Amino acid sequence: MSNGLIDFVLVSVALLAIGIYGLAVKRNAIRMLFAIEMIVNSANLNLVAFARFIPNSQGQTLALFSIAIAAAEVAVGLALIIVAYRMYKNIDIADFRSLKG
Amino acid sequence: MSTAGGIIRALNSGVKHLAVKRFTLRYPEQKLKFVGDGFQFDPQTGVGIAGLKGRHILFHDKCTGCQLCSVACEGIAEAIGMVKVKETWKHNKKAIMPQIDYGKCVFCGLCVDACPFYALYMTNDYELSSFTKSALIYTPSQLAVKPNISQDVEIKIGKRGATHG
Amino acid sequence: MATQLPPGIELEKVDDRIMTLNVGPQHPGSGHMRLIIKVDGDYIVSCDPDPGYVHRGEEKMAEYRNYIQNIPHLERPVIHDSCNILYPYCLAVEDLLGIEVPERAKYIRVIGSELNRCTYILYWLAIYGIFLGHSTMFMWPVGDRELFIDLLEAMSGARVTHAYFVPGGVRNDLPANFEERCLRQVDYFEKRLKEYEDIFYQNPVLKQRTEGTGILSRMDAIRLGTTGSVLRASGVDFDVRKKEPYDVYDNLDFETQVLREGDSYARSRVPYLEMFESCRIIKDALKKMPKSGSVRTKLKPNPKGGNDEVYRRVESGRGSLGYHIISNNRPEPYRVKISVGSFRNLICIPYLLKGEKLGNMPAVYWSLNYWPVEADR
Amino acid sequence: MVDSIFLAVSVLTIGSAIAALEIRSLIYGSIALMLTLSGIAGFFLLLDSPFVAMFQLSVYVGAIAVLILFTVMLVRRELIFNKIEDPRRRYAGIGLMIIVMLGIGTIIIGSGLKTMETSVTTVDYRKIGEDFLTYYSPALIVMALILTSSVIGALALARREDVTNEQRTD
Amino acid sequence: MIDFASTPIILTMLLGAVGVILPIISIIRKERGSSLYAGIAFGALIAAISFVAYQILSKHIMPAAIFSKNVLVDDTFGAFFAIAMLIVSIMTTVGSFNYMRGKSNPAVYYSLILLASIGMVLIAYSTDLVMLFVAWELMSIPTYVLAGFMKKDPSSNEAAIKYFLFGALSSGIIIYGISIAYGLTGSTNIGDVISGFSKLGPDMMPLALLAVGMFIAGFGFKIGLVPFHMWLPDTYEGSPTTIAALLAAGTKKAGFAAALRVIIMGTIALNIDWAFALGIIAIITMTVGNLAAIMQKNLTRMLAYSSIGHAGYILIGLSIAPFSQIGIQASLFHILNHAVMKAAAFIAAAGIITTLAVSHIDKIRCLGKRMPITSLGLTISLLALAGVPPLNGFWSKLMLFGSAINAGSVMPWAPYLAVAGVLNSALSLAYYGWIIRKMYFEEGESDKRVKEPKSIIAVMIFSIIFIVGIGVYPDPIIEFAKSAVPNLSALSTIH
Amino acid sequence: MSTIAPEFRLSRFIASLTDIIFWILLIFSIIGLPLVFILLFYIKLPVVNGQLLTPYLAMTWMADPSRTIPIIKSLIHTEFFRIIAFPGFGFAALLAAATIFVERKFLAKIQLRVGPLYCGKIEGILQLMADGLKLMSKEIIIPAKADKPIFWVAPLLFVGTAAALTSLIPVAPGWVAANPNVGLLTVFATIGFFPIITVLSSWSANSKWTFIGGIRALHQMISFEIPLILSLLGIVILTGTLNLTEIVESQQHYWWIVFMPIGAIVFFITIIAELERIPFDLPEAESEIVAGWLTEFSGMMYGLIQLGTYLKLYAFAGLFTVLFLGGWNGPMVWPPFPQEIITNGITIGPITAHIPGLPLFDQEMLNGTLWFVIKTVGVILVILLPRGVFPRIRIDMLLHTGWYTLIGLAFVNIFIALGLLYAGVLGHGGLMQ
Repeated sequence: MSNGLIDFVLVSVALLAIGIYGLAVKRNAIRMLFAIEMIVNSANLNLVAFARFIPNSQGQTLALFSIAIAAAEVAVGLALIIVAYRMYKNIDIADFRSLKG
Repeated sequence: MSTAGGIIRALNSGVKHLAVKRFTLRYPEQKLKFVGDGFQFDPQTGVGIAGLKGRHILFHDKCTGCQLCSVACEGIAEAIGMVKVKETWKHNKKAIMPQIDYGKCVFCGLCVDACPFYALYMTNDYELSSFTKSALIYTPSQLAVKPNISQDVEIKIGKRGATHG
Repeated sequence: MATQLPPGIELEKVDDRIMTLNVGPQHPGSGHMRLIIKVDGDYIVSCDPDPGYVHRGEEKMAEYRNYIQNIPHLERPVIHDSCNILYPYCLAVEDLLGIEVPERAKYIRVIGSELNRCTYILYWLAIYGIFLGHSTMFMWPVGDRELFIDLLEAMSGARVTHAYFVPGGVRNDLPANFEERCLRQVDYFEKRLKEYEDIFYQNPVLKQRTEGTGILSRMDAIRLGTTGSVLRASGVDFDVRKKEPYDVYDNLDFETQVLREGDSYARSRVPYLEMFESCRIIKDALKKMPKSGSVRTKLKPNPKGGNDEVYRRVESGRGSLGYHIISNNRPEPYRVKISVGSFRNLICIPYLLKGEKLGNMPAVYWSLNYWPVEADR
Repeated sequence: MVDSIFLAVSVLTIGSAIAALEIRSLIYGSIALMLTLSGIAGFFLLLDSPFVAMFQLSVYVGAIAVLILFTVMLVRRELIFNKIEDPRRRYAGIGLMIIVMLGIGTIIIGSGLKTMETSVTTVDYRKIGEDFLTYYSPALIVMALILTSSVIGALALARREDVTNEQRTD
Repeated sequence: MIDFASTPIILTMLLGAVGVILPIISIIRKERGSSLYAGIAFGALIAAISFVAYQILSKHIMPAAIFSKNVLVDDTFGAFFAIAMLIVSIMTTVGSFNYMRGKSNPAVYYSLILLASIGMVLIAYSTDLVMLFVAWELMSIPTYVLAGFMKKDPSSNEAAIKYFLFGALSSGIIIYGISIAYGLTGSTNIGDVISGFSKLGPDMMPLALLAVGMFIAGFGFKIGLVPFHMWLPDTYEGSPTTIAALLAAGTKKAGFAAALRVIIMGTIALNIDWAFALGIIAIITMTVGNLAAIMQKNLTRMLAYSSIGHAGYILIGLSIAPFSQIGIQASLFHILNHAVMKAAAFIAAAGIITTLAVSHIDKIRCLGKRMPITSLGLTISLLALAGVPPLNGFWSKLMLFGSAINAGSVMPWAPYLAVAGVLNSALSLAYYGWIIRKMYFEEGESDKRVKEPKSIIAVMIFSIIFIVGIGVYPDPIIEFAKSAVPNLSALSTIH
Repeated sequence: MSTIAPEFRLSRFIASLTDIIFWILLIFSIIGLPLVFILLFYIKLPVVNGQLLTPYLAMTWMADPSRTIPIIKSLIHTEFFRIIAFPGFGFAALLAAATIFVERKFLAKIQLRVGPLYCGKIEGILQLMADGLKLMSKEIIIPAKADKPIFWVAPLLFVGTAAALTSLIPVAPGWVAANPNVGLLTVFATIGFFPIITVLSSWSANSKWTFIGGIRALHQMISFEIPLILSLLGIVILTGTLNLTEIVESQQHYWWIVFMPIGAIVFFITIIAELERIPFDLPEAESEIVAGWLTEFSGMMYGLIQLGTYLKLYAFAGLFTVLFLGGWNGPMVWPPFPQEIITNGITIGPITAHIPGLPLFDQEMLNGTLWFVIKTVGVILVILLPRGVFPRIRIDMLLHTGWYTLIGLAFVNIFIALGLLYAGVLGHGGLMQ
């Protein structure tokens, strides 16, 4: 394999940065969820890359945990978004204005 | 457990029918046999004679041009029109005979009931398709032709199911 | 700018959960009609049947034709039950014109009517099978229907539109060795019918699917004015053949099939059980029939009815079917009113489908024994 | 060969990640997110970890993407076009992205990661299973509880109580 | 392999089994009422806390350990947090008796409280980053649902969505930090990570700092440190008030447990001067929280800002930790105290909201006559929060500020932390006193006594006894906190 | 005369033929021949075995088996051949085509019909080709407000995913297009793509019927994926591997269906549901929702979906064979290749042809393929049988079956597997080593 570890880590950093950009700019709840998924995935990519280069299996194990947890998180988040949609007929969190602060 | 039993019974019934003979009539090769030569009518007794209500046959030597068939059809399908024929008959002074439009005919056979002179019967011919609508109009001379048909298949009931054959 | 609505008209409240489905007229599960179904998820919120796509004005057309010419027209609404829809017409016209029917003709009419009832029920059952996704139950009844169609064709000369019953009897006598052939085929058919039990009526999947769906209680069935198999499946023992016997039905040996559940399964099973009774009637009638004799009373040409009105009804495949004919001294009837079972069962559709699952729609709809063309006339 | 595949996969991943956030239609955004996740799975394959790659595909594409699509389809069609956001916030976001990218990037490039050796031995997936059942077994139990809580929580949230299934009149 | 008879595993099994069984019971029995489920959950929590107490009293558990070869360690540090978290859970459960009556899905509600409390307990016990992360998520995911549990209420839903987005972001950042820490050291065990960190070369040091920074950011979201606090008031105000008690008193303290396990040890291993930065954050956090709290008109929102301020107080102890053993001890003591005080305050607010349906401060005039026991409990807890002498808040604040002054010998800037803390306490007394004045000294529309919910009364009585009791006789708890403090000086000898 | 069927005249037909031939000859001699000569002038013809490779020589070689068979043999062992032809797409498509024919005749037999009869003289064996031609020549209609890119791509993706699934099935020892180490997990990952494609295509058509059908398909696939995975865990526990080839090799003595009949039944029901076949064909319930998610597809797009469906059918039946019925294992019934042909060559009259490189396939491979095909076709027939026997079930019955009955049975199966393992019946020292 001719790619070094640093290539994968740089890709992961790029994904992390894109995720942070999305969280900072977007106000659509589903898009923000996308951005969070990207951050989690960049961490997973990091973990598996390190696990390949160290090498041991703990990184892969942690990546598996992280993937499963992300699934659980997304399920709860989407349920919240659906409830919000039923109430507001909208999923833009900038339009959620019942709490002032 | 009754559910599983029912499912097994249903599957068994399906599999059992793999051995039953096929019932399908393979139509263009096989043709069904009918009773008699077609629907006929006896005006004396007022009762018809059983048979298929297929394409008509017109006996030119008996038709008097009385238009009763056309009148009978008027309220039903308006398929029968009276046309001039070239041939001359003693009993048909006006020289008109029925011409039938099979694009309109519903094959009810009431024209046969109306004919008092045994001139109009129905035959076993039912394959009347054509490419054009005008070809479906049968002139008196076409109606006079006796159809040549071979129909020989019947339903046969055997041990392994009924078949056409 | 919102346009001003006329007073009294309100726009429907928009709820994005409710989806309106137009089942029909170009839908494989509708027949010649439209069901406007509103669904919430998989549940039907409301169902609005919209018949009338095949209205032909048969009743009006009958006012311009004499009593004989009406025969091919009046059998059109239900061409696969054409003997039964002509039967009350013939009875009514016989009453109007005062015609006596020969004994043998009465038996022949009963045989024809029962044979035709079987073809109708088989056709209905085939469609019920394919509505439930059971393709074998489409093919088998359609194949077995051929037996009866052949018998009817031998009797009357036509496979579907028989135009066989006329006021005063039937149009022609039975062909030679018809009895033997009929007995043979009916016996075979009874054997075939028993095969339906295993694959269809006792099939646990079908039972789970149709049992308990679209329950019509006994009181509701009476209150809504349903008739035929729908009524009998709800536990009401009503059959015109028993209650007001016409022709020779009071001589024949048969029973009325009644089930108490009132669900789709019972409604689909009552016609099936009735086919056994029909076979029984046919065999009994063939035995009791006079072997020879006249089959048609000769009429005057263009008979005129008196100043009179008559109502006669028979039990058709879809329930009681009646003709109300008024005449006023003319060869044509003054008014013909057909009262059909389909139209009376149609009222159940919105009642039964509300709150039902969308998957139950075909099962409930077609179990109501509804034929759109007959309902529209 | 590996380099070109790596390049292609990273272009796909990062491009579709940007598309997932920036494309106007939310459905296409979800599809782009699916591509991103599949690209990550491709990286895992490049890293000789097929087990994690397939797990990623089955969980993310088989479950999460379906959930997201389902949600996007449940919210109405008119709403899948999001509003154009405030340009100032947008520039601030781009600035933040560049800062994060350059900051962490310089740290990483300056660090000793690039001298990390490539090892030929790969980890068998059986080792992962062994890990799960020995060292991480309490975490596995807790994981089960997490999934349970998310399922019952999501069900309790998403179930509608104002619509009852017993709408029958009789 | 972990010993399956250790305290955390038994707690997990007990609470987890009950938490999973509750929804199943609700499916089978189809019971709509909530008291059955609340009773079961209460029993399970009481069993759990008595088990932990038995373990502590019979001295079956080892003193506070820094790391172990397993993912979980059964030590006094964990037990201390377990006691605190379970007390909060019990108070929430009892307080919800009345709150949940007539609401939908009671079984799910109590089951999620149980599951979340497992998560909070396990965070304190875990010595492995994977375990820590998984327990963190077990704490977070049920609370996302609980925050949005009132489905008909738009504010509850909005609170939950904000909480969810920031919580998911924080867990994403934490896992990124974990990935870097794992990449640098090749292990996920905290002990191995720390010793690995201490052996890093200078070229890897920025990456290790990045990892620690990500941990601080990730945990800081949950704790409510100032740059990461913006979701907190909204969430505490919008979510069901009993759940706000759980969030403020429970998950926040669990965040401190994780921070103590990870950040401090990690930063000690890195041997860097991070304390000053934490001190700055502490001052900003407490000032921002208290200043914002003054301006609030809503009771729960005010309590939310006050809890931000208290996060600042606790952070004082953390920032001076490497030089003063007593700092962490004080932090632990304040964590326990604040958990009870804040939970009591929030549950009192919940009682007011459920019975009178008001949360605006102007509407609670004359509450002292209308709901005497609730307002007494609220008053006591508010005074304790402000640090009025005979109550427990006084002792822990005293220890915190005292340790800060003490540390002045090593760090010259440390006494300023104490000064800021005292000033802030004085500031906070202003708005706490304002509420007390509204309740007792102003004329309201009516002074007719309303029936107070029994469950709220029970919680109030418990918290009054706890606050006053510890205020009068704080020694055993201080001793317990002392035994729960890990020996950090042993840690600094690693390298 | 009528314009619909113009009269056929032989003279006109022959005239038109000669016309075409004349023009072809003219164009070829004026343009084509000079081009060929110019090309031959510039191309350097290779010299093989001392002979100049003229086109004539190349054509004689093509008829010489001693030269062509080694080339064919080397082609057979390339990856390309494996993916395209033998264990991969071509083989699967052939079996799928045979399946369609068998299904129609089989169903017709149950229903006392005849089935396809006229096309191809013998019992309508070419009916499928006729249908394919019809579909290809039909117009592809796209709804006006459809989301066109997704609508176009969805059928292709469907076929592609189904083909990817078929490429994972080992057919004979060593004969598999792709043999990943985590084969079973790859199967799950691939199956996970189907719901997305379905729901996307149903959404993109912008029709209520497709949307309801797509949502139904989604429910069905998602809720049956769980018992599908759970029912196979027993095998994974007992074999300790995820590799499909190793799973087949572990069944040399006993098939897993002997030990885990419950798992086999659960897996069988789930594959019927995943394939959307009767009684689980709710997504295409024509009496309720027209044609479900296929409503708006027409022409060759519909054909592609059908192709994908039957490829999927083959893949699942093959999976069942591989996992539960021992794959290619079976007694050796294929006759060995006669040794004389290899050593002495074939004698046809006066000529003896020596053919190196024979046999093309070894005996084990042919025998394995034979057993695999027999078992797979058997499984396919059993999958087809319910179509003639059962009505369609309702969505709540389907979900109840999936979530309660099948998942419960799958857990029972897992416990049976664990029990077998701990009781020592299987594993070390047991029936199988």
